[in-house]
Amino acid sequence: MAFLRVTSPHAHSPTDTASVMRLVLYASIPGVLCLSYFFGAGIFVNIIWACLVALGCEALVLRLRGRQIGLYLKDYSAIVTAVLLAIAIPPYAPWWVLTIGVAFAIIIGKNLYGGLGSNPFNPAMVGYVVLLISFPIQMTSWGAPINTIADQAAVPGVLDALRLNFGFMKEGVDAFTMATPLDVLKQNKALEVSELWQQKPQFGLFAGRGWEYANLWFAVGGCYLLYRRIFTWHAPISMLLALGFWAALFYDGGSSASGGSPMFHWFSGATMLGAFFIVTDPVTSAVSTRGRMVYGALIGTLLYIIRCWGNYPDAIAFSVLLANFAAPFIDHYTQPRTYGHKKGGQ
Amino acid sequence: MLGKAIGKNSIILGLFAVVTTSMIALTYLSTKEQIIAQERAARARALLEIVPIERHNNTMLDDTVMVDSELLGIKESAEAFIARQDGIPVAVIIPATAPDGYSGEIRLIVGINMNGSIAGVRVLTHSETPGLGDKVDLKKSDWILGFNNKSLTKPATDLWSVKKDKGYFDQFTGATITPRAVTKAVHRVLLFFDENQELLIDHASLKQESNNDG
Amino acid sequence: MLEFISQQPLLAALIVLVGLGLVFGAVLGFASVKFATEGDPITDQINALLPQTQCGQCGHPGCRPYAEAITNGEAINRCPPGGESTIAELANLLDVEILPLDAEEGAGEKPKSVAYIREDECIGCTKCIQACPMDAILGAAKHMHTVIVDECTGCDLCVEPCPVDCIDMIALPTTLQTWAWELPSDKSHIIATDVSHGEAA
Amino acid sequence: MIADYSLLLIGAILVNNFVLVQFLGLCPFMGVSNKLETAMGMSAATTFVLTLASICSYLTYTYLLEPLGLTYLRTISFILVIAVVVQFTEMVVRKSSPMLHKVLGVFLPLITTNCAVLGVALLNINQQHNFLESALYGFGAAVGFSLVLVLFAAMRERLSVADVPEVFKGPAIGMITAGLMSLAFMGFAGLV
Amino acid sequence: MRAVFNIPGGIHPPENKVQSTATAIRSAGIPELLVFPLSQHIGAPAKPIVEVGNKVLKGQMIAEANGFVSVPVHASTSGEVVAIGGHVLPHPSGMSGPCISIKADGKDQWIEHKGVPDYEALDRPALLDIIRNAGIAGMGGAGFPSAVKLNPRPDQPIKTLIINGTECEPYITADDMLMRERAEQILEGVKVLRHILTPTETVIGIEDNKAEALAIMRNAAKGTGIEIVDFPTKYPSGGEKQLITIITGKEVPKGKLPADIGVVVQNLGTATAIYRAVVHGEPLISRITTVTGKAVEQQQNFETLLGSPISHLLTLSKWRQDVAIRLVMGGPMMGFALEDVSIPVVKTTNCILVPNAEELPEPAPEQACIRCGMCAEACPASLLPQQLFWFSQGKELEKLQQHNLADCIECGCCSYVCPSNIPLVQYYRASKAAIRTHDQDLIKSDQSKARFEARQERLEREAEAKEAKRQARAEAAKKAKASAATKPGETTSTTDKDAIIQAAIARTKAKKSEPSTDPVQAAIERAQAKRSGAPTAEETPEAKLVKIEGRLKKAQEKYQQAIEQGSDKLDAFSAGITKLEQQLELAKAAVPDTSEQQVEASTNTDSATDAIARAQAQRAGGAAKDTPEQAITKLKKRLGAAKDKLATAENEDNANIEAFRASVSTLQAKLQKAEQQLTNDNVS
Amino acid sequence: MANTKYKELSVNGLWKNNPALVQLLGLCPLLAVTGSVVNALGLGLATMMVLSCSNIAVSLIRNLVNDAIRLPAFVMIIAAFTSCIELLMKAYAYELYEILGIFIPLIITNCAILGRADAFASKNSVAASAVDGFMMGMGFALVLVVLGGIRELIGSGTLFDNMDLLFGASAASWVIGPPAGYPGFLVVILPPGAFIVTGMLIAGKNIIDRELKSRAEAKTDTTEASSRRVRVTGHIS
Ligand SMILES: Cc1cc2nc3c(=O)[nH]c(=O)nc-3n(C[C@H](O)[C@H](O)[C@H](O)COP(=O)(O)O)c2cc1C
Ligand SMILES: Cc1cc2nc3c(=O)[nH]c(=O)nc-3n(C[C@H](O)[C@H](O)[C@H](O)COP(=O)(O)O)c2cc1C
Ligand SMILES: Cc1cc2nc3c(=O)[nH]c(=O)nc-3n(C[C@H](O)[C@H](O)[C@H](O)COP(=O)(O)O)c2cc1C
Ligand SMILES: Cc1cc2nc3c(=O)[nH]c(=O)nc-3n(C[C@H](O)[C@H](O)[C@H](O)CO)c2cc1C
Ligand code: SF4
Ligand code: SF4
Ligand code: SF4
Ligand code: SF4
Ligand code: FES
Repeated sequence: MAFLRVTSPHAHSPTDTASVMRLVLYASIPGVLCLSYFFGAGIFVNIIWACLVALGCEALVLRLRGRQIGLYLKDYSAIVTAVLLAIAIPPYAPWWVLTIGVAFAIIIGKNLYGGLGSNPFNPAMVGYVVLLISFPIQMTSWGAPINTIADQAAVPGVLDALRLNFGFMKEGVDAFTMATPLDVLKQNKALEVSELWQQKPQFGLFAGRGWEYANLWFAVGGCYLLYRRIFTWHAPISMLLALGFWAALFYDGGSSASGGSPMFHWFSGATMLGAFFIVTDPVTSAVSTRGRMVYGALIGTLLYIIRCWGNYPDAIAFSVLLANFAAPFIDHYTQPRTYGHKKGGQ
Repeated sequence: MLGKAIGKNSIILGLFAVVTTSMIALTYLSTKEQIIAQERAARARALLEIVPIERHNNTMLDDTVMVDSELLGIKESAEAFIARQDGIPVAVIIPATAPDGYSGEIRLIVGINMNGSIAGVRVLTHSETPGLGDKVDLKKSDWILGFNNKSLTKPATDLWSVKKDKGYFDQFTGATITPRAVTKAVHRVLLFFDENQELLIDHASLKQESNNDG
Repeated sequence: MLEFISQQPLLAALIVLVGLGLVFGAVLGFASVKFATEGDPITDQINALLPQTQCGQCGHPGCRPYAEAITNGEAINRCPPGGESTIAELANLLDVEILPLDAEEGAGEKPKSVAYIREDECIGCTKCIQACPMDAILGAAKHMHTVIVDECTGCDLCVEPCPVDCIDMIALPTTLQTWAWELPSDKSHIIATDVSHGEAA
Repeated sequence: MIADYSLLLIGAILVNNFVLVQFLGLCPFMGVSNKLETAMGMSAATTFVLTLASICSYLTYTYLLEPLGLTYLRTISFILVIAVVVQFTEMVVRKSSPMLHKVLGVFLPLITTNCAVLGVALLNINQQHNFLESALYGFGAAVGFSLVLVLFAAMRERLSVADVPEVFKGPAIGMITAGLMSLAFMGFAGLV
Repeated sequence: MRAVFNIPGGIHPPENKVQSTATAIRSAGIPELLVFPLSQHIGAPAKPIVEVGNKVLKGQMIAEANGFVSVPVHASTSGEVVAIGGHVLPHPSGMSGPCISIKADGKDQWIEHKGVPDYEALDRPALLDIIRNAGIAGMGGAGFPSAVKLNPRPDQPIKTLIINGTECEPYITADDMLMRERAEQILEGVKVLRHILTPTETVIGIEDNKAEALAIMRNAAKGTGIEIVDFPTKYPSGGEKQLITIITGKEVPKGKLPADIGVVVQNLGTATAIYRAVVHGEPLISRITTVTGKAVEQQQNFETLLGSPISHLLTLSKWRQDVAIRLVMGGPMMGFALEDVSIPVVKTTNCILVPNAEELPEPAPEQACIRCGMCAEACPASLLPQQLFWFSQGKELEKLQQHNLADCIECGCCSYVCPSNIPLVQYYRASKAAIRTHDQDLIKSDQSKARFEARQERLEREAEAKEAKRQARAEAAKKAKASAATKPGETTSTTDKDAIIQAAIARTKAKKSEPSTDPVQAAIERAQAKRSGAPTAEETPEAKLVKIEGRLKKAQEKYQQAIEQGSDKLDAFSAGITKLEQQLELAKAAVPDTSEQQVEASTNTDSATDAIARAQAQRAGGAAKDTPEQAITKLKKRLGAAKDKLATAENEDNANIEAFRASVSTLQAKLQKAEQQLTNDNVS
Repeated sequence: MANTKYKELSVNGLWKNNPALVQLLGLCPLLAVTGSVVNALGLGLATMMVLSCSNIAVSLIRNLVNDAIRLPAFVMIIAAFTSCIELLMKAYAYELYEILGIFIPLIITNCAILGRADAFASKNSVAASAVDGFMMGMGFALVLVVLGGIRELIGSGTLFDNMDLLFGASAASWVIGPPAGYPGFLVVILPPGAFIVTGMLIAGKNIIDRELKSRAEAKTDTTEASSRRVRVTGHIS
């Protein structure tokens, strides 16, 4: 009779890493559907292709390191990375762009550090920034949302998307790309905000056309994750608050030099995706709740600074990477007060 | 003890100083001429690209005139260079700045033939996005050569903009702002030349004469 | 004067640099006397990290000499009794990379042990007493000797000199007091080894 | 005026960060970043030396070399100035604070050979800074250096327990991390 | 209603308590053989005061407290002592330790005992004596001697007495049932405690998932001034520190005890035991133990005699050995796994959990930590378990200390929630041990350094002295020429050496607080004690006897010698001899009853034991373990080595030649003897 | 004897103790100027030259200086050589000089040099120092060129572009590539790429080392390690 000899505790909660990752994937579905409504089916093609590449890369690295491949692929983390990266890049970016991005993310961003849990930088964002810097053309060619340009009958369907992404349609994307709302606002030097709203097709109800709904749905997905206690509110909320704070501070009522309203910032670009899916990446953020608040606020602040005064219209990726970089340092100074210890000291 | 340590050390260091300095100074003296020549050559190179040596026989670097105008977008007055063939001006090279690049200013020089057509445009410095806006640099693409031989009337004034704004000039894929800025700046230089042609040439000739005198 | 000097490039250069040299030499000479120090606190710190087994396996006669050697640039991975943890601490102190233990053949990390003298065989030659760096062996000439367990560092220096080979090194066994859970080891799938062409690193 | 100076500072600290963008001071950046505490000591020392050296070399250049037409001697005189400043600091520190010397120990001499110090002196001349600007630029550069050094050290402490593949352990992964950091710093482009 | 405070963290695992509360507490009866570990509490193990073969009565003390922080052990039924020796202990290590085994005679005959119903007449020391002599150690957790806890220093006035009826761990219902069925006893016990501590308030804290017990207790406590407080169910609100925070809002400062903030916490089982001890004079010989888990058919609580093997309980509750996947003493969160069903129930055994594979399956493979922070959310001590984990993995002890590993109460919340199935608590336990060893190593290395340096100094001094002496001798020799010499310098040198040894002994003595002042002896004893921790592992009494005799002889010789030399250390030697004689007596006494022990001693052999045993056997001169052949080969080998050494020594004209010669001849003699013996053996 | 020593020095400089990959010195130029082969080669050659010359000089005067002024004295020597190189480059390779910018004067501080001067030349004979300096410089330059090559190739798809800056107009045609339609991989040319590729290079060296080691082990199964144990307690009499 052999009894197990293991340390306590003997009981274990039913949640496991794979289920956490799966939940994250589920929660992204509403946002993805919304994006596909506005921008067409390219996003699906991208997501599938990205997942394939991610799994391939992960398997390759694991093989090289002599690890059990199955065990690691099953944790779904590579898929989460791939999906988030695929969502972040323009729906009709060529396949090789996505391939390079995902490979960079999975191999250099993640596995060179020892794989899941060890990477200091958010792999998806590493992939995104590498692409943005290396292939700015492909990475800034966002299609126009549905019903914005007059001569555009419909957004591309799956077949169109396949043709566009895999390069069988020459120069196809260029035809219907258009600057994103954040870009428009950034480049604007003359018009007041209200005029922008009237004159530019990019603007919708309270933020960018299409983008506002996508953000909304990502926020809904995020709240579901919050409800399922996949992460705590600290990082995302403090990020949104910081962003809102700076936006309100510099809004100046909507002049031509205005940086845009808090509403506009919250529902433009990748704000909500960032707040609930990227800022919350547990691996690369600060660890304590206090630390996560500082971390979130740092991201919100950097986001606003770069959006307004930097070269990049949206800056989720950069702000997240910068905050990743600061995370260990934040951790060093935000250790929670242990039971029985005095405040602020050891 | 203290005195001795200070004394010995400073003497040794001084000795080193003598030897090393002589070495450098001698090198300097022997390369001085060459260096000056090289520096001038380097400055002249950009000018020569616009107005090649076959078209003129003066030293443009020494044949300058100060210009200053809103139209050029420059903050302080700067030198314009004049190319002459046997004392007769053939072209002027005017500095300008496009203030509205994607990320900050773009500094240019624009060469204009005496007939008002463009001899050439070059971007001196810019901080546009690599891969996007930086194609205005000749090193990255020869888009900038598209200005050659254009003039105020060719194309017509309302076509002096990029295609996206229903103009004549190409933009880059995914980047409209940079080419738009450059195009506008070049156009303004043409306007400037148009307005100040007399002044420029006169001035230049005057200077030329005084040069000849001196 | 200034005019004149700037007219003579070589002379100017010489004067300036020699001048600078003189001034700086003087300053440093002053400092070297004024701020002279002796002793090196770091050696003490290194010594404090060494296990003080005094076994000489590092190639130095005792721990302190090795500490001095480290201060002078010797590698930090020469002390088998200290093992990995000592190397890690030294690396931490000196801010250098952690190195794998560099031991002679078969002299890797050993379990802690103490010397044990089989007293009936002991002929009282006192050789071991002289060998023991810890004064951990008691006994008088021509009488049996014995080891004070608490003082013995397990350096095994006493084993070899014994003419009748009556000294054993005995590993310290685990007791209820010293027993502890080990770090989970069943992690072959996680830590494993980075294989490279069939050769574990 | 104030705005100009703060832009100069922001530029030196973030946008044109000495380490990650301009590639200056990399040896101590890689060498003294294994431990947060040490990195902090190094930061302090470098900030001090960098600012001081920036000022001293500006003075040497403006009041000695330029009037005498000896600008070609700037490299050697700057390095001399720096070497002396560092050596002097080292002696003082060794005497007055053995603990600090223990922390900085081998690295104080390395500051002499830290490109950032000579680099800042040369860049001051290249960019024609005045006295105040030189001092500020030196200080800003040092703060930028310290910032990334300290953050990097904190990160390396974390990396030291990560399951990094054997061949990448140590400097290799450090370099790659620095690369990703530099990637992140590209986000600051255009701020000034 | 009293306001309760919230604690950070905590978890809500499935409770699984109803299964075992359906039936009333049942007596487990008397098993055939009972085993009493000498250490069922925190502190020094008790000292046996019975011998094998002794008849004992129920409630009779069989081992006495050994020091202040220690409690005695009592027989829980009448019977005969059949063994005093190693037995598998209820300890996570699964190691053996000293136990007294009693074969029950079935009569269950009480020893005479008398309680003090009017305990209020007694003062604190008297009551504490009763409690201590009743062998009471905390029954809720670690088993800390209650008499010690109930004796706060005068500067620790107790404001709040908290009785811990939380029972926050899943499955366990021992306290719950105790409250339902014996509320009166509990309250009486609390009153005793209150009398001892004179707190301003007395609170019984109970989780709100025990409605029935709460009602009963509330009812019973009416008018006693004892407050019954309920609070939301959450693991681990029963932890001492957590409970204190819940009830008082205060935290026990780091490194301090609850008494320092005027609080004492006792488990309500402990309170009951105290009641029985004080009022009825019954020592602690039984407790309530829950037997539960899906692998037993009847999940219920037993009133169990301490010392009953758990197999006894398991049989009573019809366990299904084939489906039992593990055997846990304690709850699923804090309990430890056992491998042997002969392990006895002890004072702290509140539960035996026998789950099947579906209930508490084998731990899933450990995955990488994703720093999700769930563990930090669950940690009641507000630690950062994930950081502790990473540092444990990297063996960064300093960092671990910085992150307050020491404040981890090992509650297991973090491991419970970890989605990556990391056995975090095991990492912490290992790291805590590593820190402990490291600290000890540091102390030892400091000592070693001091000794080494002292030795170096001494050598220097000696060298100087030698030099001086050499000169003196030269001088003396000169003089000797002139006048007739009486004593050569040799004598001086011997005394000199003696002095050194004496000094060393003195030093050692000063360091050791043990009563056995003979360092040599102490050293040997300690060496032997280190074997597997069991006193039975000591050498056989016979061997000891022989050895002591030998030692005595030597000491006597020494004494003789000393007398001859007129040494001034006669006193020391004679004292040594007296002691040895005493030991000899003792050892002789021990010789007769060794048979069983020897059997047990050999159960736990490892290489160390082997080595020691071999050495001892040889020393004892008798029953050599080696066969004569082996012995001869060995001797030959050794002889060879010795000869080699001699040869080199001769070649090098070494000063050691004499010693080597001596050793060679000893070995040769031995060899001859051995060979002779062999032939003898072969002949016979 | 002397031969093996020089061989060892070479192996050290080029591989075992490579200043860039192992000692991690001289990182600034290593990362800053390796966007293309020509830049790398230019600076590599300059560094090599300064390194050899200064090593010789330092070793010549090694007995002259005491500790207090050792550092400034050595620095001065190196600075002198650097200044000369700087002036020469300005005179004869002006464009390259402009591109390399402050990294030419920075050769002085290029820690590699100082590290060597301090560690080696101040204790060794002139010949040995010369070889050492040359080999270290060579090792450094090699890494520079390899890194430059990799970055140029991946980043812009060319190799040996602009060689005319260094070798005169005829070298302009040495360029290989870029393949038509190659989009470039900008990140590799930008600062992040410099770090990452260097990291890969270091890892690559580690892999090769490991391979070499395992091969060497396979060959000489067990060489008796001579005991280095030392008797702590001195001679036993
Ligand atoms: C990160 C980033 C950098 C950009 N850099 C430039 C640039 O340097 N020059 C430029 O003209 N457009 C640049 N753009 C693109 C413009 O913002 C804008 O999208 C584009 O000029 C609009 O062109 P379109 O109207 O042809 O779509 C950049 C966009 C992004 C997101
Ligand atoms: C090593 C140790 C020493 C202790 N010393 C004392 C003490 O001196 N006085 C006291 O009242 N309690 C003392 N305690 C008891 C603790 O305060 C606590 O009540 C006891 O450990 C109960 O632990 P538990 O929560 O794990 O059951 C000590 C506990 C331990 C583990
Ligand atoms: C995590 C944890 C949970 C505990 N749960 C309980 C509990 O539910 N009931 C209890 O009486 N003691 C529990 N204890 C033990 C108490 O901390 C404390 O030691 C005990 O109540 C002291 O009383 P005692 O000395 O009478 O045993 C727990 C300890 C820990 C560390
Ligand atoms: C809430 C949540 C958010 C995540 N966000 C990201 C992300 O932004 N980028 C990413 O690469 N992986 C993300 N992951 C997946 C995983 O944590 C990531 O691949 C690790 O960084 C790899 O070590 C996320 C996972 C969770 C549970
Ligand atoms: S090997 Fe270690 S323990 Fe032995 S002498 Fe050297 S430093 Fe001391
Ligand atoms: S007794 Fe032997 S093993 Fe122990 S310290 Fe002394 S010489 Fe070393
Ligand atoms: S719960 Fe587990 S996976 Fe999550 S942070 Fe804690 S240890 Fe890591
Ligand atoms: S076991 Fe320790 S670290 Fe884990 S939750 Fe409990 S107290 Fe916190
Ligand atoms: S080369 Fe070492 S600091 Fe720059």
